[in-house]
Amino acid sequence: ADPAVVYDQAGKFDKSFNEGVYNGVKQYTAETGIQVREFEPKNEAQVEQGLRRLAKRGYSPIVTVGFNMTSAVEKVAKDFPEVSFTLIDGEIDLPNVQSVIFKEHEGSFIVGALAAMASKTDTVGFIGGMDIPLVRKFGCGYEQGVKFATPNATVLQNMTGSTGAAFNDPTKGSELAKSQFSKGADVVFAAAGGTGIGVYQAAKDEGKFAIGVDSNQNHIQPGTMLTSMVKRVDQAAYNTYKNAPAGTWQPGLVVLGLAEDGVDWARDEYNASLITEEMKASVADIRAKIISGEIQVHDYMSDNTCNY
Amino acid sequence: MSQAKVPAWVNMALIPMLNILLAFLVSGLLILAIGENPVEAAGYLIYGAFGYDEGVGYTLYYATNLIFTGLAVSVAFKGGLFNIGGEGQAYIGGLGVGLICLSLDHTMPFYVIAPLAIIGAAVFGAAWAYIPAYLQARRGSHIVITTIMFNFIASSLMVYLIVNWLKEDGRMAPNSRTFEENAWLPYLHEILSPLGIEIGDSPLNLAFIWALLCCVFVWGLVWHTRWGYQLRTLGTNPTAARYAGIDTAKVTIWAMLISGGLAGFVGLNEIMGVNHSLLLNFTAGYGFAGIAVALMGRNHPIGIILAAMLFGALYQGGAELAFEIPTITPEIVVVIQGLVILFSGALEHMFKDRIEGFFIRRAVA
Amino acid sequence: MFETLILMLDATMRVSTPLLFAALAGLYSERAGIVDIGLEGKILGSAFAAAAAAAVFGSAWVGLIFGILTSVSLAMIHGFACITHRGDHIVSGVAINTIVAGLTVTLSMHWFGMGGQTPALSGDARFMEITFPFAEALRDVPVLGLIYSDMLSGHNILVYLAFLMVPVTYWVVYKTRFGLRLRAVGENPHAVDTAGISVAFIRYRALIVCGILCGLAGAYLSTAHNAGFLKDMSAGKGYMALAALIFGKWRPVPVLFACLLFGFLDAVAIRMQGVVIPGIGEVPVQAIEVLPYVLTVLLLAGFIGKAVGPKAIGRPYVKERA
Amino acid sequence: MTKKTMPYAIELRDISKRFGAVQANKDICLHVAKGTIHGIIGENGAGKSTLMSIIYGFYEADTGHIEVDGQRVDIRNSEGAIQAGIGMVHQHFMLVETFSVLENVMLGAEGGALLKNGIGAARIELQRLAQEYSLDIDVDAIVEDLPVGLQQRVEILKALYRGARILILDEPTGVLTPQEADHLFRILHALKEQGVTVLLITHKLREIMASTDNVSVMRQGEMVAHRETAHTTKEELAELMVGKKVRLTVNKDEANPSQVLLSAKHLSQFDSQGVKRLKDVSLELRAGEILGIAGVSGNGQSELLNVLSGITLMDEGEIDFAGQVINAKAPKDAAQMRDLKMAHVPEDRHKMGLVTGFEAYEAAILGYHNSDAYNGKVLMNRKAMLDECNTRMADWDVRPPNPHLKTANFSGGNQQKIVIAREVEQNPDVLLIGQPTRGVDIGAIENIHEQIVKLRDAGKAILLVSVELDEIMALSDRILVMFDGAVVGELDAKDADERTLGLMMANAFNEEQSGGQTASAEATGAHV
Ligand SMILES: Nc1ncnc2c1ncn2[C@@H]1O[C@H](COP(=O)(O)OP(=O)(O)OP(=O)(O)O)[C@@H](O)[C@H]1O
Ligand SMILES: Nc1ncnc2c1ncn2[C@@H]1O[C@H](COP(=O)(O)OP(=O)(O)OP(=O)(O)O)[C@@H](O)[C@H]1O
Ligand SMILES: [Mg+2]
Ligand SMILES: [Mg+2]
Repeated sequence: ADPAVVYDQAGKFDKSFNEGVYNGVKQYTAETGIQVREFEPKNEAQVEQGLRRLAKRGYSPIVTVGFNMTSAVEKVAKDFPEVSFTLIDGEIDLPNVQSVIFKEHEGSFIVGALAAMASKTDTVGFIGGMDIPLVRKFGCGYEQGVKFATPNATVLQNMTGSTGAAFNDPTKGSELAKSQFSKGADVVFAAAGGTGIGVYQAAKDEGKFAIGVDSNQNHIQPGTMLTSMVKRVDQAAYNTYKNAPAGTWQPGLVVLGLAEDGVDWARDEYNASLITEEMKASVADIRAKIISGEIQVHDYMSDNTCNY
Repeated sequence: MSQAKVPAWVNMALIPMLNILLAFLVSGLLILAIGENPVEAAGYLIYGAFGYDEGVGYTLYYATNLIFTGLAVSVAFKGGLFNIGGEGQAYIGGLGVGLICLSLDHTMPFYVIAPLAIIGAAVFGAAWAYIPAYLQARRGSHIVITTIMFNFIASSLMVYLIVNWLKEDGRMAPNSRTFEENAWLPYLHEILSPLGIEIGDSPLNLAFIWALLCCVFVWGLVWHTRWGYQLRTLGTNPTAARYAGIDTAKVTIWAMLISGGLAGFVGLNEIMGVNHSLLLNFTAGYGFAGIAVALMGRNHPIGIILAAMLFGALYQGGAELAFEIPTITPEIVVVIQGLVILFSGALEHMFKDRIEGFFIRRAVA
Repeated sequence: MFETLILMLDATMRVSTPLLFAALAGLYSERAGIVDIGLEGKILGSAFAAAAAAAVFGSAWVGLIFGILTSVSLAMIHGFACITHRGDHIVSGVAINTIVAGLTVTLSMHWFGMGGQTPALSGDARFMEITFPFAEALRDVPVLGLIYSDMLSGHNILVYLAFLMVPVTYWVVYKTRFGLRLRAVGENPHAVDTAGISVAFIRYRALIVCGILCGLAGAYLSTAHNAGFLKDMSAGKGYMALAALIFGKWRPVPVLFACLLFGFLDAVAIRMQGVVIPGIGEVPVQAIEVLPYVLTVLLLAGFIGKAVGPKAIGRPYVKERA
Repeated sequence: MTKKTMPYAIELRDISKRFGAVQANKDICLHVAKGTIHGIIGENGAGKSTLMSIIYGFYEADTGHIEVDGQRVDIRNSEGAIQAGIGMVHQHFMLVETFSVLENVMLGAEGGALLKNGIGAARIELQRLAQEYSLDIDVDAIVEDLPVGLQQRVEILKALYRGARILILDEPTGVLTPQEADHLFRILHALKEQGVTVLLITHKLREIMASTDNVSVMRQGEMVAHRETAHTTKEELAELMVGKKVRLTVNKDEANPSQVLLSAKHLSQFDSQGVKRLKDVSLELRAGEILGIAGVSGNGQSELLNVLSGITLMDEGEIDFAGQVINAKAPKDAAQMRDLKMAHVPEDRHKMGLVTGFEAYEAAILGYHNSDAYNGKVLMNRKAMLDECNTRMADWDVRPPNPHLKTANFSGGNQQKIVIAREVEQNPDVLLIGQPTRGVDIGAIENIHEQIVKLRDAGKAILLVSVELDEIMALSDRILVMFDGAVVGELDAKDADERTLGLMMANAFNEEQSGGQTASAEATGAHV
């Protein structure tokens, strides 16, 4: 059967995890020459409609992106037990669904620690997109990382807004960043989709550091992007496509954290000069401790609080 | 000086058809420009919207939302009020529906929940329209600004409530828990199937019937009651309204309350009919589209149904088109919708004068 | 404390600039009797064209020209519908907003393949900040130094242009022949027609000016305040500008203050996030976020009262009814 | 005299104009000699305004052409007309109300891209015109603050400022006092002396007889007759217009006033700017009489009607009506006043009396829409509304008798019949009636006047507000004169004459009585 993917309403170029999935799709197509059927719904109703239609036409596996699709996937997966679904960022307990979720808090912890180490002012910032639990999860992990590295550091947190536009408002992003800089922050982490573009630009303009999110965004502003918290949704998609024909695709819950390389921090030529050996060493140490469980990173979504 | 008349079919059918044709022609050029076949695209669009049961179901499902918001805009408009706040009123209306369902679905049967949900949608939507209405009527604050502001405020309020209070624990998505099935509006395919009528599975639900009832209600209210008479007087000539002893402030406020209530019914369709849980952004721009629907439908229920169907068809046919031809992105479909609004809405007179002139000259000669 | 205020005012200037351009644009259009809810679309269209051209030609000025051309073309479509064909102004505006929202993404995907985004701009492709003479040296002068060096200095040229447009608009509207006719055509187009002046021509010219100013607003967003285009980046600014226009009762100076107020409330809101109020605890983000909107409503209800627009606004000019 | 030696100022050749299905002008030919005043008369909707608008370039004729001074001119728009030396004072003024007089006059003739340069020149020119034709005006006043008479003056100044040699006036005297009208005609004669040609549209045959040299009659879009004024009579003209004989005087018997139905005591009212518009007005209205309120428009009559009818609230004073005391503390709105059997024909039928977007049968119940006669339990009773509208249209000879026609598409006279019929047929105890025949043609006036008298004779009380002195004198039994918001005089109709009333309306009566022995008072500008 042919593989397919259904993005969520932000679209495959959301500068965020949809785009990550899209990268995985591209990689698979480049390697195998097999086209992946893509669908971008524009509202809730189209999600189920599109899924149903793909399933009916025999596409499998179908990768679905984002927690918003949970209920639609659940319904369609029940009706089409022979089709394999991979749901990214959501959980469904069905024999033909693989649920992939990420430990964003662990990755955020790492970049938080990095931010604290790079900061000269001991003040760092976090800028979230829309104020929803998932975004708070990033912020909470980040804060823990910062405090771990510099216990008396200040973490400034801002959310962009309350509508979907909050993931697409670079102007507001840049103003939020400037406001944080004026309060002394010298590193900001943006978990805000397209809004981040404005944050990175503001950092560049003021000579401060910014941290990217989801995919490796270091190239966007070389020299001022300290790193990016990457979430390997591309791998999740890629693996599904790779494994399904081979028969190694498994339903069930897949949780990807630091240990599984599901989340990580990005190093490349664009930020090589910004990361000292010392930082590298201590991050490696923290990373190991998280994997070993010596450091417990609190997950905001486990109890909707950031008490760690 | 006899009044020569233009045949009715010219105004009702010929001119609208020409306008839509022109919109499609320009869209065709766009599709050609990106290297696809416009005829094939048009085929998918029409087939997707009307070609099979399920497609028709989706078209009508979208139309349901647009009928509600179109009626909402038109009732206010009939009173000379421009309600841009349909989006926010729909959002809050959905909150009303959601709260009723969440609080009663464990204890009450459907036939108790449904009427309460209808009331909840209307009351919450109306409440959200009340403040702008009051400010307009008593303080002269411009209703266009206040309703725009209230859209923003509604968004923030809903995020705050859902994320902090109503979200189900342990769920990724910021949604409330799913309602029990006795708080779901039945789908039309479920209702019709025992009657031996099979229509494809689609989100089309009982709210559609309610939308049609609302059309009848609005038609009767606006054109056949004394309140409607007062409303229309106020909308066309406020000085005459005062002369006639009409309490203009009261009519203004009631017009907005009814408008807001109608917009609130979007929540019925979306929350109780389709999503079965309270979630963010379910209004998806239907409130704004309602403005175009109302104006293209000449603020008349029949016109609104037709315009809502046209837009519903574009949503659904557009989705089909984007699905079948992946290079035609959803954004291109948005452009096509814009072109339809432009040519059959804003440029509706482009052919009209010439064609009517032609028929009048023929009639006179 | 004072320094914070200066920084907020500094941010206010940046945030107000696109609002100011757009609201003044709306002023020309609406004073001529044409309702313009298409400000949003024109800003977005210009933001895209400016960023795209700046990316291709490597010059912010070339970008600006393309931005303006795009926005003026959109204004002309609006004119064709509303002036020539007596279409409904609001429907036309909604149509333009819708078309632009779709078309900008479509074109940018086709030209740049970056998913509705244009390449990031740098160097000459972007309007850079201008530092006033002696800004560094004077920073330490009490009070005035901060105002001069931090608030007034260090913006890009479009910011200064936007503020300059306020007296210019005042002068054009109240002191020139064009302004006299512009105001007349929004109040009573019949009077203008019988005075031997073409109503349509005046309105088209007003829309051209409107287009130019929206073009500046869009170019500012994508090539000055930000460095590139992103889909839907106008994020409701056109609607806020419209609100500022009505708030300012269609007069240039009050409109300026309305824009500054909106900008300032935004700047305050940004800085108030996460502030803990004793006894209440941390104020929810949403409460802060709605502050500008709630305040606007309160101001409208309390002080501004009735805003009466140009008399003939929104009504097509028809002399004979066929 | 042949045509060659003395070209006409303006000639129309076979002008036709069609609006959609309506043939507004058909093959119209007209010659107007230079330096004459040429009257044009015709029923409502005869096509007079259309024809004038074609000459002024506001509309383009479908066929035919225009010659000015013997030269064919191509007038495509108002600019062309202005260049051909044509100026027009429209029936509905073409002024920007929020502008000053100066700005209005300059509009379109600014004299440069910057206003600064033109303003000085314009002031000087206006001063000259003001002196030459005694057209005094405060050039910096805002037009909407000016009384209509002065607004009209602005229109005339606009035309003269542009150097008009042919001046068209469309129903110019409808809003003026007799003195103002006289003044206008003096201006027109002065213009005529200067060689200006005047085209004058009016429904008042008296003015035609007094002021014009020639007169042309239009009927149903066609030019049906031309007469030299000296060789015709009012009766002939009336017959030419309407197509049948018309009686030009009102037939009525002596009034028998009985008990007081309404009494107003010390009414005052302020507008939104805090200006006192109504000053301490007291009056009594008796059954079986017509009380006329004379006055130049804008002197408080509208406010009086609005306060009496409950549309606006008085700030001081009280009204005793139908056993109720109505004052600022115990107000009654328009609907409640109607319930007490007061009817009101407002002065402005377009702005107030009708909803021009409604079909006739709907407009015909405005204000009475809550009445049981038109309502079922929930819905309105459309059939009852239609039936009644049909009956009334027949009784009042409304043309066309089509209840479904949009109100806007009836001519002014027929619109007025719809309003008056609506109010009179309610059989009210008190009828307030403002400007009942403004812009209505002779045929319709006759009918309306008859109905008002009939109502009086049925023992009802009628308060008649009109700026037409002829009408006030013909209909009223008693006359109050208003000036600047106050009642400045009261006369028995038998004692009233045009001159006395005119002077009272300008509040110059007492002055003239006391100090006006010498004629110099008027000559030196007692005319305010
Ligand atoms: N702008 C217009 N559009 C369409 N039809 C018009 C228009 N103006 C006038 N008409 C038509 O032309 C006819 C002539 O109207 P016109 O205004 O010239 O009459 P008039 O002689 O000036 O009447 P009145 O004495 O009431 O002023 C009217 O009956 C009307 O049907
Ligand atoms: N736009 C229009 N469309 C159709 N008919 C019109 C239009 N404008 C005017 N008319 C018609 O032209 C005729 C004369 O109109 P006009 O406005 O001159 O009325 P009027 O009798 O002069 O009343 P008034 O003096 O109170 O304005 C009427 O029959 C009117 O219905
Ligand atoms: Mg006329
Ligand atoms: Mg008339």
